[in-house]
Amino acid sequence: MPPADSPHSLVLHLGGFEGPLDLLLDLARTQKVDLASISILALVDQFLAVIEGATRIRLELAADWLVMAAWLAWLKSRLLLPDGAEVEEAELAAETLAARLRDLQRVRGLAVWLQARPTLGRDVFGRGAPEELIETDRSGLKLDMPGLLRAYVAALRRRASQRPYRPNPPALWSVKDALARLALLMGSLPDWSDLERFLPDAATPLERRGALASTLMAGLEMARSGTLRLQQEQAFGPILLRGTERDGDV
Amino acid sequence: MSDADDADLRLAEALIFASAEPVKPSALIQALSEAADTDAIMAALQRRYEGRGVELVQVAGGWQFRTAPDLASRLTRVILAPRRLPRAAMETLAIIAWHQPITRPEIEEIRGAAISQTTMDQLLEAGLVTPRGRKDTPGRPTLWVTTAAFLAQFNLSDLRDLPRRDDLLAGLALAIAPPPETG
Amino acid sequence: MSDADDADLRLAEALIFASAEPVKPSALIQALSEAADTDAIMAALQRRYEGRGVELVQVAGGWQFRTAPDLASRLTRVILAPRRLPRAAMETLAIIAWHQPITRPEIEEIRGAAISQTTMDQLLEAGLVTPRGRKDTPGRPTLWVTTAAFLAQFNLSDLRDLPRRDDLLAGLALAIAPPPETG
Repeated sequence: MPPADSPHSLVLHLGGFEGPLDLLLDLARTQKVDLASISILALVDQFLAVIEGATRIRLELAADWLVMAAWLAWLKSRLLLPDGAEVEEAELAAETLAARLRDLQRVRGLAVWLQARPTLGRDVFGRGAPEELIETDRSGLKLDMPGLLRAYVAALRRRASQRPYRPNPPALWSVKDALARLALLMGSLPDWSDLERFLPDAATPLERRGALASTLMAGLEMARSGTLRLQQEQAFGPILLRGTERDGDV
Repeated sequence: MSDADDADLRLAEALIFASAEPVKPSALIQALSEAADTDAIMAALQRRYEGRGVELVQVAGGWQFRTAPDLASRLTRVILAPRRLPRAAMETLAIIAWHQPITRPEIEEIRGAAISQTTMDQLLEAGLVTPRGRKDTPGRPTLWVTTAAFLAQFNLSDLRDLPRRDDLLAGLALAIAPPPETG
Repeated sequence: MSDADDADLRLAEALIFASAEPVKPSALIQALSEAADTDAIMAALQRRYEGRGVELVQVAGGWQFRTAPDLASRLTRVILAPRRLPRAAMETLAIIAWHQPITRPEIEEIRGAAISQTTMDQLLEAGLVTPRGRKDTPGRPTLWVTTAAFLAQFNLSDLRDLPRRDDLLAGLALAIAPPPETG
């Protein structure tokens, strides 16, 4: 870190500025010359010098700093031209820039003015132990928009800070499970049996429907490979099945 | 009373006024000037408040200001102490407000935490949310929305008056992008 | 002062003392007896506390007791004071205070720099600003205003207590460079 009075001190300080306008205003304020008579032209030179210095030591600059630098370079080139339409345009732009700096200066002034006020919680204090003489009416709700916003942002923050919450998937009867169960039960059944008799116990309707679907799939698979036969007498009627090893009995 | 004593008296007065807990004599001695006669100062301060709307009393081994007991009955009528919603209820309300209509599992997913029945009951009792219809997914979970009372509580004429999520979350948007799948 | 007046004075004193927030004149009128001259009573109460360790001030459109500002340094040795707001937050607050209601892009335009989420979070957390409605322009951006807590924190009774913008331009008149002499 070079000493504060080195030529680079301002450059190194760049990160402390809240954007190009902030830097411009600071340059204007730290002029040795009378603030009333400072010229935009001189200010532009200083700004460009600072930005050039900053880029030379490879300090990363935000894009809007460089946009402002380019714009100021344009402004300077126009102001240096002999009289003409372009100069008028540039003077107008310079006036606008000066007005914006004055606005920002006013805002700074208000911030300083506010800081100088006797501030609650810093210079002056309210009653530390306010009395709640109010047991009578607690029916109302104290709700305010900042509270709602804080709650929302806090909820989203919490989610962002943890792994996404995934509810446990319900344990659904897989086709593989159904194949195993069908193969096991097939031999013990004497004749055509309703497919539903092969279902495992299910706690919820969702689980039951899942098991029905996977058992049907398993039944179809086994019918295709010839280990069982399927039969349904009418649309949406009960689906019957039986093992093929009994075919010889018929 | 000397000027020095008066300065200490003012300081003791301010300190006891601003403290959340009764101020212990040891804390007073530490705060006041070294030469101060703490007992005399507290006696003088207590006399000052005698018969006033506020009195200086010794409680729990310390000094505290209290409103005069004879005024209690007239004061209680005036001060309302509306409840605040607990944090979990406030977060649930906020999520319903921005994401309605929304099911309870979806709220839990956004909060990243489960919602107790108490929390939902608090919102229902306050009339801030209400069920409206069911979602057409397995189990047909109830959908929740905010009520007109919600709008009135927050002084909104319309749900569109809620600040946009983007305005709230400029910096947060990246942070809540889903983490890359692992494994 | 009559006995009746003194009863009202005690009541007003207790009421304001008990409350953590500034007490609105409407609440005072409701609490005091019907014949009470609220203005006269408050003036008398304010005189009573003049020069004491605690004083009666008008902030955020109401009355509040606060410790005397000159005791700040001796009190903060005993009471922990919160950190100051950073400059970016103070400037953003100043812009909202003057230009409210104002959108975030408008604030950024005046500052000539983007506002970080941290800055808005600091102001929101301190309860100094709040969204109020949306601007009727494309995108309907959220409008921001200052809160009663803002007034209370900076000892303002009203937004009109803020200095006028022209009063704060401490000698920074930027002249435009004349075109260089030619020839």
